[in-house]
Amino acid sequence: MPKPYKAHTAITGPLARRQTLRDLAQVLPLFVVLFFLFGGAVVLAVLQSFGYAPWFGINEFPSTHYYERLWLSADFWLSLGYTLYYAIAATLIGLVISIPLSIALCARFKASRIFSALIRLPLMVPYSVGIALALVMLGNGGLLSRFSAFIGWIDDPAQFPLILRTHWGWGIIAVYVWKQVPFMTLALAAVLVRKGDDTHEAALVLGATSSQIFWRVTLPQIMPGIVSASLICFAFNIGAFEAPFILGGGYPDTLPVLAWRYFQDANYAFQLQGMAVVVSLALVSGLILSLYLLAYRRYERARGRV
Amino acid sequence: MTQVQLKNLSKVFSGAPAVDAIDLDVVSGEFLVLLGPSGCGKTTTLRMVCGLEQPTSGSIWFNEADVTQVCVQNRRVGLVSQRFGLFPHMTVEQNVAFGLSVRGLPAELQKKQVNEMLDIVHLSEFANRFPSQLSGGQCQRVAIARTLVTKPDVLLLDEPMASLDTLLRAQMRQFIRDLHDEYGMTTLLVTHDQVEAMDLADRIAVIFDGRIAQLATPEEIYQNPVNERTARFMGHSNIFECTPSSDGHIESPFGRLTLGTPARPRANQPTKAMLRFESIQIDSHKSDTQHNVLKGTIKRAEFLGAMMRYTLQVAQGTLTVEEASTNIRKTGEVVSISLPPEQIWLLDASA
Amino acid sequence: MRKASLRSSQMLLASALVFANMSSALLAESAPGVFRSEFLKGNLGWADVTAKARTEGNVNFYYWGGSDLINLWVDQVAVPELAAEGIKLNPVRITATKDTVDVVIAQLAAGRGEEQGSVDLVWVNGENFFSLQQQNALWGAFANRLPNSVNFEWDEADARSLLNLRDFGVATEFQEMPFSGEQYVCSVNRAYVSTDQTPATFAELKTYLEANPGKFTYVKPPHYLGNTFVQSVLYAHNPDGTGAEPYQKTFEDLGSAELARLIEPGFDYLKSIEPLLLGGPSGQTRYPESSGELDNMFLNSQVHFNCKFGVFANHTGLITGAYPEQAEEMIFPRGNMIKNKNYLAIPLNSPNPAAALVAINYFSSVDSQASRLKTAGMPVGLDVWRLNQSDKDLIEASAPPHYGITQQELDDNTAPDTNASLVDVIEATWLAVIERKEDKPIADIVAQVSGELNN
Amino acid sequence: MKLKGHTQPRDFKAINPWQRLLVLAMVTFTIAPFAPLVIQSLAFRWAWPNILPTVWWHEQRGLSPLPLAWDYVFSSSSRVAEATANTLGIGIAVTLLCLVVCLPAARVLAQSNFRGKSQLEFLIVLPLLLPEAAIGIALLMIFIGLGLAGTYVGVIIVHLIPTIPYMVRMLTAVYQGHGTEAEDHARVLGASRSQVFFQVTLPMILPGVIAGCLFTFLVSTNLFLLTFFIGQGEIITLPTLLFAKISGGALNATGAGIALIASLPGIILLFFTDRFIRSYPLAT
Repeated sequence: MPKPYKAHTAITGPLARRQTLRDLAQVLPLFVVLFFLFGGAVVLAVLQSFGYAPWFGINEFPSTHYYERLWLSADFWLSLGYTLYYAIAATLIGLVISIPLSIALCARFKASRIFSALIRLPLMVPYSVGIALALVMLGNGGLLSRFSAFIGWIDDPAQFPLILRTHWGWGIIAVYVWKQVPFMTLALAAVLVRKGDDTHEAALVLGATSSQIFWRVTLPQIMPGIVSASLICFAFNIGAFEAPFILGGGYPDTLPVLAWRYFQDANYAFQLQGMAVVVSLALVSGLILSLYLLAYRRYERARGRV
Repeated sequence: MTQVQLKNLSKVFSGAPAVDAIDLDVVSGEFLVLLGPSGCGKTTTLRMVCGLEQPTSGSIWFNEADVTQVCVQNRRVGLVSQRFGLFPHMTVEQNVAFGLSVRGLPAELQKKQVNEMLDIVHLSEFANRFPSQLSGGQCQRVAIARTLVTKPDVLLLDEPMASLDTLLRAQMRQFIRDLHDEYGMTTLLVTHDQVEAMDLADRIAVIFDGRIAQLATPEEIYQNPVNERTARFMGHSNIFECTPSSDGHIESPFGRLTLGTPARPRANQPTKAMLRFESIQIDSHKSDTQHNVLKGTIKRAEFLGAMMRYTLQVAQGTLTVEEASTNIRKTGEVVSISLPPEQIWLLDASA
Repeated sequence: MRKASLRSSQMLLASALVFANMSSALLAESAPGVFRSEFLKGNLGWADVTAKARTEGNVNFYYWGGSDLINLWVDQVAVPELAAEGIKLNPVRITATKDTVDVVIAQLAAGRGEEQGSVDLVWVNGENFFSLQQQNALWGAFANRLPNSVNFEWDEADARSLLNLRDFGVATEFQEMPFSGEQYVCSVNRAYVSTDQTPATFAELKTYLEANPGKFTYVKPPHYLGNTFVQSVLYAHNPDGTGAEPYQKTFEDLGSAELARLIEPGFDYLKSIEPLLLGGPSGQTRYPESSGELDNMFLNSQVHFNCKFGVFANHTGLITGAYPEQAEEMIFPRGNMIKNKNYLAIPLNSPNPAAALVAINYFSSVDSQASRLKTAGMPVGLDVWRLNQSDKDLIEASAPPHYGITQQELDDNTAPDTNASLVDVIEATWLAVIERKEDKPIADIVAQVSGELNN
Repeated sequence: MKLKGHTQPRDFKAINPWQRLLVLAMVTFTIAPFAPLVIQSLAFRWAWPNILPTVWWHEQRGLSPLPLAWDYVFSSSSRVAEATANTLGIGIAVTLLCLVVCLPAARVLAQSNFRGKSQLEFLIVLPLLLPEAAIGIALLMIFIGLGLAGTYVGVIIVHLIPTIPYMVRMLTAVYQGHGTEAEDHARVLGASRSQVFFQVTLPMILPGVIAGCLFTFLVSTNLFLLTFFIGQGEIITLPTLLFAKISGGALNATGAGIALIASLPGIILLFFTDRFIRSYPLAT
């Protein structure tokens, strides 16, 4: 006599709906954390930028005053320009280094494991360590300047080219690149490994040269990795604070530093002004990243991959 | 012994029906094969029987009990799938014991049953290996052992031999059939391989586009497929257009042919007829007195090992013939062939 | 040391006798705010305060933690000595006092009022004190009620009380207690600058720079060190020759036009030396963003001078290796070496106000100030003339050495700070004139920036 | 016909000289700056133009009235021990919390379709776009009101914002690569949901989960601005301690020492992950 099939006891109702509910329950914590924590932050930032800060005795909501003052000042656009310049320059230099580097690290050579580990080191340490390294290496009293004096290029630290504290931002870019090349390299190496050697071999057999293989076979295949890595790095660079604060050229500062200065001012009205800076920054960053993604999607669609 | 019934079973994936109102009655202890091309809905049907998919509508019954809302853990089914789904982090022994251990069986009993089962599948010496250290056939035997040790009421096999090489496949077919005969449990097998289906099945359900096109014994389906699609799917046939006449003949590109059984379709309606490669007999010395004896020229000869396959130009059409390769003919040779009237099947155009 | 403890035990005894009727135990359990109002009304004796302080047990001390020396002193001296009085000092090192002011104000706005906050004690001065005062976030007028307030001059009639009563021109109203007194002092690298070359006035500095271009710079305003340099320039170039005196008034009292008239010669000077400052010769004048950066430039002989608030900065620079070996102090600018005090304040919602009072009283003691002077090189905040001879001797004995100058010379060249309301305008003017190189009359710039600030 | 001969047949999988040069240059760029950092941490006075310090820390040790360089770093006054403990503790707590929140969600995102899924995916990426400063300052006021500012709980919660996007992304990829085959079989074999998860899924996706955890831990331990705002100076971590040391734009011996200490967790993790990835049998 066969035993009867016992129905699932815990929940009543169709099995399919139960599964959906279970799925929802599993997504819920993530949603709650993001929605309330992150969403709360966004709402508060926007509210403050429109003049709502009763805790400082300021409530002029809704006032576009802070945006008007910000967007009408030339300083803001200069700051925005510097912010974008450092972010874009660092991301591009990072890509130019990490694409060939990731390919090189995927090649076979002695002690490749140790080299990859050493190159990964900056990824593991805080940004401020990178800044400390920039300070000891790149300053006018830094080690490079001392070596220059040692070999007789200069006889006063003032003669050493300005790397830190300049609006050219070489110091900032150096730190970004130092920190982000490992990240990009790691991301690209993962894509390279996943794609395998098949296409490379096929291209070789078809008689392509190394540079043809790179430009026409490898690069298009690792494009998704390039896009996602550069996206993350660019978004980070645009909002980064420590490096431009410590290594930047001062006024006009990048937008995150400008916001920080406003927040540090004893006058609380400036805090709201700072919020307007931060919200503007987020808007600009969101806009640029969406455009970038859109362009990329068009590229992918042209290749029939979306 | 469990009887499995599918009643009006449907599954819709994002608007498109994958399984379309299937009704199927699997006799208890039967070995039923769901045969169809990939994407026809046979795997989805199996997964619904298993409980891994929820039907959009319809119901599944095991022995007069509606199990549609019984969750997969409680259905007492066994599943062996194409990639076996072995647990890579467990040894063979742990894999086989898994179903027993999650049921809380005492360790000693587990050990005993697992050892017995490993004996049956000839894997005792591999008990402590990991799946990554086994060959494909061994992995499959582990998968079967892991399933059988739980003594499922219904055994579900989802293309279990697709990832094996040809030689192993034949061995495993024998092994699975033997196991079924020994345990006698109701078995559903999903495959797209008609040889496998005919070898194993008590009955075959041919599925196209989420519907059962034909449900019959292998012999019946082979010899009398309901439509052209089924016919094409079941082995190699010459399929040609023809027009039946009321006197038991058809007009074909090869001339007027005699049929063994009276034509089912109405006379003078164009339809299609089917004739298996191996049914055609070649004999160049025979006289022209028999039924359906024609002359053809060999255009192409293929050596298939035990068989030779010839493509013949016969009157206005071409016919493909298979013959044992004891006597190899050359291209250009003119031969006489006979088409046995009882082997010519008219296909149901409407089905 | 023995004297001080004798005196405090006398105080203890006296207050215990007078206020014996108050029950400390009762007070410890009272509702929030009772302690504050009773203390401020003068109904509590010091014994009650110390008793309540011990029941509170903790005091959260927020202070700028950027100096290893001060950190060491707090951890190694202040914490154990307060522990001996039954109070656990929790030092919280912050990078900017503004952050702590924000916390206090936001807590109050969120309804976390008296005794419900998290900050007990904050090292503060100038703008941040002004913010707290403006937002009614201060605990009350306690400074003259502490036993060790005897070490300070509170008599308004005595001009020397100014730094105790006014903080950047803002009346302290006894809501903060002097912690330390600092002076803007410059050091010179004797490896490059001989005694007779050493400038004592701004004109001499310019002469020196014309001969040695690029060998001086100052910290960039709005950093307070930069502001202070600019203020001393303005004092020295006061067209009326009245030095710091008009800069004690508020902006409203002085008026925009008058301020512009006063500061114009000073800004002319600042503009004129800009091409002579560090990087100036190559067209890119560099102002360090902090004193640490300037220290580094001084050590690496990028500049020959280093000006900062630090009476004993030269000494601590030498013993930590931060200054070049031949660093010496100099009297510059003669007569305008700005001196101010920094303070300890209690926020209104201090969770442990009694312990905070006890801690402030401890920080104001002669022993504590002497040990801090000795180990951290941080000048005393108390007024030495109020002390008895042995305490005076103790302070003098604890003082680190000076290099090339004397304490007397420093005292003789003192100038007061600028009123806080003017500081904002002057720093904004500096940014407009020097940083952004706006080519407009000073009067227009002052009017413009002051308008923006009061917006 | 004559084939055009290549100069020399070469194994295309082997590194070529240019690539070797690039790798060496990058390793130098990455590692070399640590040498002056170490020297700085051992220096008492190291002025331009000396390549090495004129006075070393150990020469001055006995003469100075206060602990110098490493003596200060290792003294309790430097707060290095406290900051290290906080950094690691917060990192572990954030990682575990993040895992608990993200693991179930990642499975759903990888394996099922539901209405609003693409919106949720968008929401998950958003924190990467908004500057840390905005999040920190905006949340500070709420956190002060809730009494979370300056507490471990507050810092841990706020660290979730930038770590969640990474964790979800990595775990979703892990689940996508893993599929559901083994789970299906386990369920058919009668395992309950928790049995499936702990006995089948978790052991199989463990390498991916650990990689996600390590990365999350890394992001958390490297966070400065959010810790700085929400920690209010009361919760100090290695990044905030180091920032306070270098924010002036100069680096002294104790700053260099703290920078080296702040690099230690990363260096240890680097070798640990390398070893881990090598020794785990499922990784290949």
